[in-house]
Amino acid sequence: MFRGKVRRHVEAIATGLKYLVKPNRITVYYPEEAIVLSERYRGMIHYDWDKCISCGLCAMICPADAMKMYRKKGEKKARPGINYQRCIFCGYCVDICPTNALSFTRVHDVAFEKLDEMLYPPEKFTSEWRSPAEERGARRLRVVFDEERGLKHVPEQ
Amino acid sequence: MGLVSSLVRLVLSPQFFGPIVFPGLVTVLAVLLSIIWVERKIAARVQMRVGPLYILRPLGGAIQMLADGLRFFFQEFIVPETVDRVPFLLAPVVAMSFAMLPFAFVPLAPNFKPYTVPYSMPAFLGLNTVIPLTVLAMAWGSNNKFSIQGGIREAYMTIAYEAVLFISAYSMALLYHTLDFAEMVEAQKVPGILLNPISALVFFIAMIMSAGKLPFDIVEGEQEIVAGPFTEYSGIAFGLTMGIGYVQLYGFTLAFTLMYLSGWEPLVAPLYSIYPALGGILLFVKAYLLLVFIVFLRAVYGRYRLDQALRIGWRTLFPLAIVSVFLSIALGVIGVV
Amino acid sequence: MSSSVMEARLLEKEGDEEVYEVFIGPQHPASGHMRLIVRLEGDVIVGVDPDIGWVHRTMEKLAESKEALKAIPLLERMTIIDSQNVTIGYVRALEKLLGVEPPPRARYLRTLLSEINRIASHLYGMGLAGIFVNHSTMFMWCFGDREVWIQLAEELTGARLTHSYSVPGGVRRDLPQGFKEKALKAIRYMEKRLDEYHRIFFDNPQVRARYEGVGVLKPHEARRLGVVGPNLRASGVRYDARLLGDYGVYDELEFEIPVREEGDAMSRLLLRGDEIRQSMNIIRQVLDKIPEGPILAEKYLRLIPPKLREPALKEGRIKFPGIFANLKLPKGEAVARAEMGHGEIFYHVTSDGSKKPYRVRVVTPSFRNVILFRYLPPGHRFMDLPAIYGSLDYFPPEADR
Amino acid sequence: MTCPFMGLAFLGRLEESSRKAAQWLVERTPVRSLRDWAISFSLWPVHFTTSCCGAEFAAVSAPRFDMERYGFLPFNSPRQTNLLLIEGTLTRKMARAAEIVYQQMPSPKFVVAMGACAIDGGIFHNSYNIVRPHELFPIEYFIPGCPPRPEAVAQAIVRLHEKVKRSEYGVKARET
Amino acid sequence: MNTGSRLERLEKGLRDIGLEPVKAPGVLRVDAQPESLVPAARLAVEHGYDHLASVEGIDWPSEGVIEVIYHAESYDEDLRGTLLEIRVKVPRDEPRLPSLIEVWPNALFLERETWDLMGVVFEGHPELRRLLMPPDWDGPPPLRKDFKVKTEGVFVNVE
Repeated sequence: MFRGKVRRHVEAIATGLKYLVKPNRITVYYPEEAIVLSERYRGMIHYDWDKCISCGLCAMICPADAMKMYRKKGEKKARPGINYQRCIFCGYCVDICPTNALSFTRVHDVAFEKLDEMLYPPEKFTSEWRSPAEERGARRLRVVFDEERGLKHVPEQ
Repeated sequence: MGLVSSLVRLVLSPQFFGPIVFPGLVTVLAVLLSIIWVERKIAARVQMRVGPLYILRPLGGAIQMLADGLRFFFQEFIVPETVDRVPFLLAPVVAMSFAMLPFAFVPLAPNFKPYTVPYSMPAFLGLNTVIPLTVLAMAWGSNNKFSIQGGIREAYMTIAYEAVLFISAYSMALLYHTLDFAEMVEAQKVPGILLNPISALVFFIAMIMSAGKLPFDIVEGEQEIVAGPFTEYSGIAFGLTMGIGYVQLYGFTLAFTLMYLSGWEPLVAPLYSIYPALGGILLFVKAYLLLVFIVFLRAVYGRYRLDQALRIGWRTLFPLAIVSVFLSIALGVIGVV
Repeated sequence: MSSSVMEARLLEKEGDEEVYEVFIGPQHPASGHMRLIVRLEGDVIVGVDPDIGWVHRTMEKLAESKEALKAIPLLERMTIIDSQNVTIGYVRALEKLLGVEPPPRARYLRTLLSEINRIASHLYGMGLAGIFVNHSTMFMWCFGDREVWIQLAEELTGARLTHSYSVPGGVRRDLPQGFKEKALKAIRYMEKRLDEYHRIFFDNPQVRARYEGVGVLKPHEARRLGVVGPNLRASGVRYDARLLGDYGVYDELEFEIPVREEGDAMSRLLLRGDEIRQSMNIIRQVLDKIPEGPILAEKYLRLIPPKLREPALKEGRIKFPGIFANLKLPKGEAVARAEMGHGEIFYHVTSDGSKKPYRVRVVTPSFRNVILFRYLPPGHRFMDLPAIYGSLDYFPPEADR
Repeated sequence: MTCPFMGLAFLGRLEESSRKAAQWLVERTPVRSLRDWAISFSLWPVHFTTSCCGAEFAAVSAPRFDMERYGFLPFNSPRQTNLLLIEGTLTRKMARAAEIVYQQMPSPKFVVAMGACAIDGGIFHNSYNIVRPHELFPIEYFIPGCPPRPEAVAQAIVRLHEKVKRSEYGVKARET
Repeated sequence: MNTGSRLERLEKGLRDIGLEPVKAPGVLRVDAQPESLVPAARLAVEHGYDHLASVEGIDWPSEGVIEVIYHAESYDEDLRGTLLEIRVKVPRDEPRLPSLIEVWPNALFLERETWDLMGVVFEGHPELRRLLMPPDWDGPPPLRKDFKVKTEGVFVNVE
């Protein structure tokens, strides 16, 4: 009993020391480094003005009422605009879009300073997204699964 | 000219140099700043991450604690209306002062001790016993349920570890036939830890308990009582309370080194010839490594329950401490020392 | 046990002058999003009143106000750390109402994600159990290793936590390229890590001292209190909603339901480790056995215009048919139970024949386990409260909905 | 802890006049930039989980994203912290607690709203039990997403860190 | 005791106290009256349904009733595939039911929640306090159908 306890104390300390000597760090040095998100990542949404047929399905299926059809006075066609104050990135709008006018970008690391910056009416909705970290010149890292270390982050070629 | 030289002499005199420069105030601050960073870095390393880094990238964020300390210093200091102001404000300062005082009794080399008293070991330990009282004052002054709980825990813990700490230290005094640190070091032909390992183990655990470090950080038990007696403190006062444990621990590691790891022996003669206090560097290195090991334990252990810690104190350590006394007497009879 | 004895432990005595009340939460290092009103006599707990509802986001009401499909992402927010398992019950209830059955491949994929989520959820619980006794290494290790499974789920579904993966009739994404190798690597890594967990945490005498023999729940008490999940199975009751064979492909796979007899906090923790091993076993089998075929029921698949369907299927995803925006639920009701990481979740969906469900009743595992906060701590020391809380793996947003 | 004369400084701050003097001193450029440098590397969020985004908040301090690199250390009590992260939905009941926590924090203090729910309610925008945090607190950054990726939280913290370092904070707090 | 027999005996017992159990896939459904609720529940406990999975209220304003549905569950191998569903209708303007906490202890929080969100009073329940709603909530019980949440349209008009 007593010896078992001592052995377990020693084992616990030895395990700690093992990791102290040979650490298994998986930290990504964000914002110096940024992970390249997986192919199908559901990030900020991009809107293709020309493909849109104004069917309104995206606004109808949006669970958070973030997507709205903006109807301009005098214009017949309403176009979708998104409100990132509410968007929950479920991707239903993209999956239901019958013309693939909506698509995911692989950018999700954004923060805003003002509330109205987060409103994206149709015109602004078409703008391209770039990751702020990459704009600052972050190294892009690919995630690799590894038996020894769990996750490894290797620079993208 | 005369003024400058007398100033230099004053600074280099043991009475000033010991408490103020090394191992006292200045070194304490340096240790305080570095050890918390070391603790966070070690924990981070074991825990698959990096820890503080960007503040000083080339040194791995070594001045992290400077930022935290300055932030505490400049942050608003809130004195809640419900507190008892005098103990609330005074206790951290008193605690820090008493945590600093024991360094006046730490010798650095054979003939370099700030205060030449034959009882430096009991004086050192005795000064440390004031700190639990100040913690009680903080808890009482804070007038907060969590603080009072923490204060009661501190009181319980104190009676559990203090007797053990003293008895195990006195067993070494019995072994060396002296109560003075310097003479103890001289008496150690073999490091004390080999002569009386039981006493060393007991003292080691009791000093972790005393400083409230894991696995015995019961007084600050954040998962139950937020920050214990320090819950209501903000700004610089919290910075002080956070530092007390580390200062105390640093003092204890010095004492441990003197009693069990043969202090400054083997003495580095060339350094000693330049300036006697430099001989203490080896002492400091040993103590610091011990300190690093203790803060490393944070990465391995959680926290014991209060009653378990008390049981360890009374049922395991106390008999062991008594055994260590007899062991010392036996060794004395055989005539090892 | 007669229920009056149980009541005596569940209900508090009033008007006792000796007790000392401590409020733990909502801002407290060990509270999460709830408050425990702890009544102490000296250092001994005489009563705990769990004050929940701090995260009550009115999901049942909002689910009534939305079209049926929109409630999937809504209900997912109850337990974002276990989002596939929390929605699968609702999707099953919808499928029963609509009369669709998912094709075999979709059922396999659902099972796959369910188990990945279960592992992540258990790691979350184990990590919190670590930090509740101030064992920060366990917390960090569990959260670090959880990233492996989150990454897997992300590559499968496209989101870290909120997958919204199952839809009535199937799933939204097919297996990506090279998924099997990645999953197998993750499994092998995790198996090694579980041993390390044992060395530094589960077998650590300090942790044993804190968790062993604390908060013992006897089997008959667990039954009468309706406790679910690992907390139930650690008390020796072999019950798991996966055994019902209502969803997924669990009846086609070989796996065990781990059961432990002690019923204390330590066995609740160890049981999660056992379940992680079983989940990895299930993932292995799923990846071996998964059949080829469509991932959405034929009924909906043919509603997608072929021009859209083919390229999307080639990419390994489906497009929603337009009908999904206005899915009409036939009149009736359906009950579904599913096993989450925290325990069994219960759905009862009533429809009056409109597009919106008339009533969605959901009883979550955490809500059923909240009764244990009343029942287990009395008689323990105050410092045992975090240990008991940590071992229950209680997730407040799930209980409060 | 860092200044040997701290006893003086902190006794002085008790009195109104010395408080003003200290205020004046702290607002001088070298002192102020030193202070802001220290604060920017010592953003300690209070341990206050308002909702399920707490799961991703934990991931921010967990090994993979480890924001402790910036000195970001979740801490126990509001008295010792200076950053309040609203992690997701704020219900009516929780909003009252959040206000108390905010009041108990010593200034300078910052608020970051994390997740769609903490901005405009997200998917719960029409619920009867939620509060929009920007009506209660001066919020420095909003992080969209449900839940936001840990990188997004890290992005907000890094930007807040840089903002504090440039001494550009507190504008919002003064406005409201 | 072999499979089914316990369930059949429960059915028979329910018939004996004048109730009509109906079998549906995975559910044994019983429509009860407020008076026969407690006997039915006691019978269920005797036959192995020893805890509740859910207490639910459904508001039917058109009929002027609130339907309270109890789902009892068992962990035993022979019963776990079937839930026992007891449905009781109470008038909407004065919904009162006896509390089942004596029979099923885990009704403690389930009934309290139903009182909180649906306004059904369970007589004999020791603590009908607010559980999920804020303590100062003074509106109607939110899950009733006359409590409306606002919904938004799909279109926005802009200049």
